[in-house]
Amino acid sequence: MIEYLLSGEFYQIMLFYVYSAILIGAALAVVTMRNSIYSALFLILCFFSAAALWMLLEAEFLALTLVLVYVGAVMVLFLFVIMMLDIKVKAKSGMSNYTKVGLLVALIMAIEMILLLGKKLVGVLPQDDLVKHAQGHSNVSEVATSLYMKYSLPFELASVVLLVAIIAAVLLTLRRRDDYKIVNPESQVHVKAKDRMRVVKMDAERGNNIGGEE
Amino acid sequence: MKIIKYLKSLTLKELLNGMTVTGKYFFKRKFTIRYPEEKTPKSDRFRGLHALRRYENGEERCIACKLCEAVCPALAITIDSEMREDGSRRTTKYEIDLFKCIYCGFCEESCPVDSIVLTDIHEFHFEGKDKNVLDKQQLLAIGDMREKEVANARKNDAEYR
Amino acid sequence: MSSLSLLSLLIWLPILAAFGILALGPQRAGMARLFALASSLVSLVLSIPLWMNFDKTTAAMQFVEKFNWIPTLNINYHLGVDGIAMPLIVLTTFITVLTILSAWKVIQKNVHQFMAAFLMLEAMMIGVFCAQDAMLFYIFFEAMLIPMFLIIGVWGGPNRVYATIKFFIYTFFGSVFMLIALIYLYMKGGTFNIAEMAAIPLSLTEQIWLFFAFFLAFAVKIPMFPVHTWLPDAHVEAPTAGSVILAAIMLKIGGYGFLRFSLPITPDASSELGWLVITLSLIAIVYIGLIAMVQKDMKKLIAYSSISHMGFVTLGIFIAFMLIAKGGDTHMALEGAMAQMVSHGFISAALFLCVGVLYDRMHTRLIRDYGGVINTMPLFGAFFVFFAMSNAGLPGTSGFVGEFMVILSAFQANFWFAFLAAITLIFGAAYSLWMVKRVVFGEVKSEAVSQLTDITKRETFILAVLAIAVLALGLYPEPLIDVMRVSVSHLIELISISKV
Amino acid sequence: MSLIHYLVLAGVLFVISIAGIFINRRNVLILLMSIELMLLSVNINFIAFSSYLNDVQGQVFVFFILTVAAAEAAIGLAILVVIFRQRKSLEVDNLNELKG
Amino acid sequence: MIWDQIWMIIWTLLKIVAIVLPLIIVVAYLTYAERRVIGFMQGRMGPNRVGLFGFKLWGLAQPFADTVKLLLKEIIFPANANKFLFLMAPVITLATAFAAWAVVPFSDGLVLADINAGLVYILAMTSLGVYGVIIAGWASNSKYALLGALRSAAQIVSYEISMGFALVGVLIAAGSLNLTTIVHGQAGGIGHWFFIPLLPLFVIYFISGVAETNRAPFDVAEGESEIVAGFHVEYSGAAFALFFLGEYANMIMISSLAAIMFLGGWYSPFSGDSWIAQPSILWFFMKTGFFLLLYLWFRATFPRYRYDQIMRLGWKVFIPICIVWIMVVAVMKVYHVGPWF
Amino acid sequence: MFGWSELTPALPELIILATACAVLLLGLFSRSEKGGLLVLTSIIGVVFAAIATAKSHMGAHELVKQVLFNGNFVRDYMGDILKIAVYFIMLFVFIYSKQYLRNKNIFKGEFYALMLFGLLGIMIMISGYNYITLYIGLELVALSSYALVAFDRDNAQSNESAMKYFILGAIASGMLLYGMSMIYGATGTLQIDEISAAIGQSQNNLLVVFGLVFVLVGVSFKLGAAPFHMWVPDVYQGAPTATTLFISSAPKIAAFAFAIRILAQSLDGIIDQWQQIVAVIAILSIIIGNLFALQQDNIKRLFAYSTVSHIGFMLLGFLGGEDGYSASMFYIITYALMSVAGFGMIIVLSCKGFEAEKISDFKGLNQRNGWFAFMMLLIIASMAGFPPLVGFISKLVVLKAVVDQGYYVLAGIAVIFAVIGSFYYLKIIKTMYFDESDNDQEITAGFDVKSILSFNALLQLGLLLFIPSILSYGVKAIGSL
Repeated sequence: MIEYLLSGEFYQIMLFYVYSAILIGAALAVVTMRNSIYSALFLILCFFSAAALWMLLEAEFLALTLVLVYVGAVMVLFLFVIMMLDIKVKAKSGMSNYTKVGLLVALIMAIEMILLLGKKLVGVLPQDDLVKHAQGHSNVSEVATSLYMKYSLPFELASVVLLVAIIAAVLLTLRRRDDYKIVNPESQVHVKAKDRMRVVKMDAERGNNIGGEE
Repeated sequence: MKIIKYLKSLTLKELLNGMTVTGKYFFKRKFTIRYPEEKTPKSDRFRGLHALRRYENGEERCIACKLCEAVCPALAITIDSEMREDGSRRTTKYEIDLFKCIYCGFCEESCPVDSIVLTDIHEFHFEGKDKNVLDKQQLLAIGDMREKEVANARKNDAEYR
Repeated sequence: MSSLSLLSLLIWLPILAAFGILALGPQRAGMARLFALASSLVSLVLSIPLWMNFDKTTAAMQFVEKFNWIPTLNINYHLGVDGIAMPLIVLTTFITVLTILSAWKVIQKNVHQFMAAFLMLEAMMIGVFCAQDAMLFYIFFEAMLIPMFLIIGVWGGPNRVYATIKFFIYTFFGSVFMLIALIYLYMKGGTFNIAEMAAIPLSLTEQIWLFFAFFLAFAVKIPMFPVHTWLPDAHVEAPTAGSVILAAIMLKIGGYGFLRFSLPITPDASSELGWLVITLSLIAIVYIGLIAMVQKDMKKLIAYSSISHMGFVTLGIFIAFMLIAKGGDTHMALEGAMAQMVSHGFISAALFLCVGVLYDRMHTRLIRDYGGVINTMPLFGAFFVFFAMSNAGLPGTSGFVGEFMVILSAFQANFWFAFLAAITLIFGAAYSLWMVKRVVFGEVKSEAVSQLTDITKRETFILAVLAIAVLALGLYPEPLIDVMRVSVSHLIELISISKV
Repeated sequence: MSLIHYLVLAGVLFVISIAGIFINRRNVLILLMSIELMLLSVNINFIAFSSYLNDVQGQVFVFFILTVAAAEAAIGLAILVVIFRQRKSLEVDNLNELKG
Repeated sequence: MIWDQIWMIIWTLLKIVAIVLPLIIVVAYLTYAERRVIGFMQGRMGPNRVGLFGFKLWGLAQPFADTVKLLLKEIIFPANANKFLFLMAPVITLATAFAAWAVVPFSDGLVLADINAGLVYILAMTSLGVYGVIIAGWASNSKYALLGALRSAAQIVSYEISMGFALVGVLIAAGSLNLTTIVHGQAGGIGHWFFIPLLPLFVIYFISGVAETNRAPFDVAEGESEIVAGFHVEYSGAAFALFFLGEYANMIMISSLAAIMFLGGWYSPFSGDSWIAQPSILWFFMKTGFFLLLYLWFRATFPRYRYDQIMRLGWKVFIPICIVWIMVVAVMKVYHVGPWF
Repeated sequence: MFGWSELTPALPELIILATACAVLLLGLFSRSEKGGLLVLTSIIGVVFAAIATAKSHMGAHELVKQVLFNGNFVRDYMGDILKIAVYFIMLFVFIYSKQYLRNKNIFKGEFYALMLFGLLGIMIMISGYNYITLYIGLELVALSSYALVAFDRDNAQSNESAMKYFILGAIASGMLLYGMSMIYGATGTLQIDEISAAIGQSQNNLLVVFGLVFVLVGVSFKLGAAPFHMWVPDVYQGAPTATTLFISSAPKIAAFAFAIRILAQSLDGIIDQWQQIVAVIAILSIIIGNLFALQQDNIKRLFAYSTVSHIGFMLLGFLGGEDGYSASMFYIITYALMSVAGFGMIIVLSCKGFEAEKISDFKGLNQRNGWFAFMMLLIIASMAGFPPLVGFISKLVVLKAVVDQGYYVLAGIAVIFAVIGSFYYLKIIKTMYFDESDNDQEITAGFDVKSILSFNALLQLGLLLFIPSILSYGVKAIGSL
């Protein structure tokens, strides 16, 4: 018994359950929190526990990428937006009927999915044991080989997707302010005397005789 | 010559120049005076802690003319006066609030009898609440303590006044 | 023959002309009129060789053009005419010229569009008559709606929107069932060729369903009794030229459809359900005739009379089955129906034109506003009376020929049919003449009537041409009958063989 | 521990995210976060399959999903910022200009 | 069996302690060194008084005095601040700063966890550091703090990109994400170090590192003249000390990574068999120390950048140069240029 | 990795990518507000791409499909035909949208760049041969579209619709991916032909079916088929018309290709399962689209619901086996042409500061400009499926394919609702021709736009001449899958 409890397998199962519990708890918190900041922070927690789970699945590279990309960049963006937009947290207005129905449907859906996945599909699933890799096995190079060899085309396309995202984000949010008063130094430097001063030749005025009664 | 400009900034030339300068200073002699072991010489006009002087005969100089009180921009000086038995006018209270004082030296300038002076004492501290107000006795005591230096400084400075 | 592509020319020339006229723009109205007239004249001229070169001795399709259009669906661009279609095509080109002439001055708004719509309509109608592929037929059949829809809706009377939408909905609704029937037939036989469709073996139930589908489409078009209500509205609101085209040709398409589709494809169902159609026809003939009598609006009156006259057509067509069973002169029934169609084409066109002439001058169509028109418009009065007579079936006019033939064959089938149909001749005479009496004869009713001017040369020309046609057909219908005889025999052969 | 564990986990997460989208009426930001959760559950699925099938393609797909989702989040937030500038609110119920 | 497991855990814990403790001490002395070095460069002496047992010892005990002072001071919570997050923020900063050290090899084999994706791990961990800043700024419920947090977070995230790009160059050169392998790829004297073919990347990496740690001249995030002290304006006492610790740990991290990736880690610059050419942890320390010195040197030399200039530098200068040079590196890799590829 | 030779068939994609980048840069550096240069560049790029496509099409043996880039990309007959169609439509889109953007004073180079990126995505969706590639193509289109929808960023409607589009689109991607993950789990591969093979070999496809449901939900979300059509009307209405023009046309073709690749090519083994669901979706779309369209008074919204019903019709074709696929293909291409013309008309009728959005804005169009009324008539009639216009033929082809498979009831329902649907089209025609105009503003569109629009509308007739060849292309295309 104790042997089992101290074996690697048990250790893994424990880790799985712990991380899963955190993941699901945090996910629920994301959805239910009233303050967006907490939601965002819980989402970060979700990503962390998911990364840990991926580690258990021996997908280290992606686990780290998840942390790097999502936690390190995407969620920062989220927090940025939350902080910059002064979002007011509204008082709790109780659950509407809409919400209740939604929850009920969600619950039923969840149960159905668990039943389906847990019972029906057991026999269909491909394999029930995680493939153990040799010591020197490198998940990174495995992913990289596939990525750069087989999937070089989507890889290039992904860069286009990112480019589009950049263009779109800049296009939508960059604004020239109306009261922008900064002068362009280049034009200042290149200004010529004749651009600045206009010499006007005028006839001499003749008293108050405006309108000319001659 | 834009290209040269670009090259300069690409090779970080200016930054390296700056670093050379600071790097050189790293090894240069330090300017630091090792206070309290070493001290810088003070000017005769140094304006430090206040003092009230006496004549050689021990008579206090202050005649309670209240010019200093009037001139003090920080309202740091408070004077009360009364006639002494001998008929001369003297202060009963002469207080300087050091928290208010800005060490401008106007009091000294205005004093017709050279009573209030600013000494060169600058290392002082208080050790309690309300200790910031110097009363007449304290001021006179400082004057007594530093009479020699003060007189000396006044003498040295006299020809420049 | 096919190298000439006569039929294609007939269809595509007006369409091209229509686009040309549209492109002219609204400013050049005169050019649009001339162009339209020229184009319709060309069509008319082109239809002369069609008649001349027509081989009366064969029931086979002539002037055939065939081209595989939509291979996956086996839809062909397949044109051809036989004795049934050919007269109708000529009728179309003929009437179109007259309508365009009649609209010469009346239409002042968006002339180019009006003319273009007319030419398109002409093309579509010719297309309907010469399509030998069911889907092509359907396409022309439906496409016709849009120009007509616009003609009524844009240049029509005050209540035009209601009328035009009613018109559209009725016809469109009916034709959808035809589409379903066609697709069903295609599923069954793998072809859209009308002739081949006729050869598809079908059980009686299938036939009945199909029959109803076709019936809905064509009955609306003809129109038959319960679904006729769109017609008076449409006629009343349509501009004169529109009414003319509608009455003279579009109604014929329904009859043509019966002959082309219902009879050959579902012969058994047609004979089974013949009683229904005949009943409805008789109701139309009698009841609608009665309704016509109480109309106050001349156009409505003529519209109802059209319905009643078209009842003869359906009667003639479906009585054929009874005649086959009894061994009577089936030819006469069908030929009568055909003759009635052609003659009604002339007469109703003429009548609508006459009303149009009056309307242009008085801007009213109510019978009670008129009276004594003969005093101010003697020439017109003569024409009007003449056409009213022929509408009533005066012997010697074309109206007589068809009605007589149909009634005659009805006698062979069933006395009471004939009796009822014959009564209508009286009704017809009654309402036509009554109208003429009240409008043309009598005292000059009002100041306005006394100010009327007689018809212009253009109008005279139009009416004269029509009168000649009516007379010619009435006195010597043989060429017409001749042309269709073989085809009708072929049709009778087809329908007398049970498919079950 | 088997594949099923992971699939159920992903399934539950998926449901939570869907529920989050449809229950939430307050804040568009939470909708965006729910979408991220949804993609996370998909990713868990892919990686679990990938590991148990011993086939690296699933992980590659996850890599692409991460990339695309990051781009998506950027655009989503950009739109959100634009909306906030316009209405000074992010309430889902306020998105009601378009109806019919 | 059971004991093996337990022993493993204890051993790992010991290793962690063995890394963390010296690190803290180094941080402490880095603060001292900073003040001394900058003082020297400005013609001053720097702190030289606090000693032990009556000896001044050139002020060597100064860090301990500072520590004691900071730990004894009160932690003040601003009104309406979110207490939990307010306290979490410095912890996050410190934790991420220290966590990254798990994969740093000090010498051949002297590493806590020799994982394959080491470089990604480090990038991931350093990218997390920004959360401490953001949360601190937000939880303080102060405008200055929030502005400072936004500035510094934007700066960190931006420079992470050019830093990552610079590391891609190393990645191409070494063909591995494993730090030990990267160092192994540079064996054989100074000519084999990666900084030669990757010179622009090397420079960019280090400058980005400086920006990443919010150090001068990229320290607008705490620009005293504008936003007082940035995100940690409301912090005091131990919480402030943790931020301090984190910042310096990150500096050391950047420096040691620079040493590992561009300057051959623990390898000697000399080749041959003599004693001086032997790889040693001392080389590593010396190289790291050099970079740390550069940090201080920069601070002593350069005035603060303006915020938009910082962003311009990161996005419009560094990233394009990186991309171009990565292409060059790729070409060099394909044609096996020099001893490096 | 890939060889140089593989780049030739992908040359059109490369050209479009290069054009997009060029337009992006030109937009930054050209000061001209009119942007004629950008439009010209875009058009030139598309034309070159078309030439490249045609060339690689001619160069290869007709019905041979080339699987390239390690199975990520396929150049086949269907792809070539669809791409050519897309280029054609994009030309219209470019020209119309210029008019619109100028009218509204929001001309920016990014608009064209984003559209070109979207076009690239569309081409990838057409040519993707691997779930990953397909997904990336899909997202490329989607992301460009989100940005384009929000393009008029000071317009509250535009923003709102962008947000709705974004959220629902993202959910759809999520669903799609979840389904794909299940399919991946069941088959162990992401490549279309391999999935097909794996499904063929396996005994129990429960997992695949489970994934299929989600994939279908995702696909129908993207297509805008009921009951996942909620975004369509809002987005069509809220987006700038130039964007609506884009998202209602070319991406639909891509979505068709996407559906073909996934459903017909990779999941052909479980065709029975997906056909049932598709049937329900198709019929629902037809019903809902037509019924809701009846109540609309905003023409963009009306077109949106009509799109839903058209998509339903297109999906109906999926029930018809190979014939059905080619019928759907024909349907979607003709639909895209109609849709582009319809929105083009809205653009042409809009002028500075005024957008012809309401049906009532079309009042008396005939008096204002008879020619455009006629063109609109052609377009509307074609959408409604009145014979003889192309819209009718395409409906007919689909119906035939469906009936061939014995789905009489479905065909019947489709026909009935198509008829019901024709009334709202009729309403537009009625408004244009019979109602009195309440504004007599000149139509300010340029000659180029006007003539292109006329050409586009006349295509509804003109295409009739080419139906045999187009249909045979379709049959060949599907046959060579």
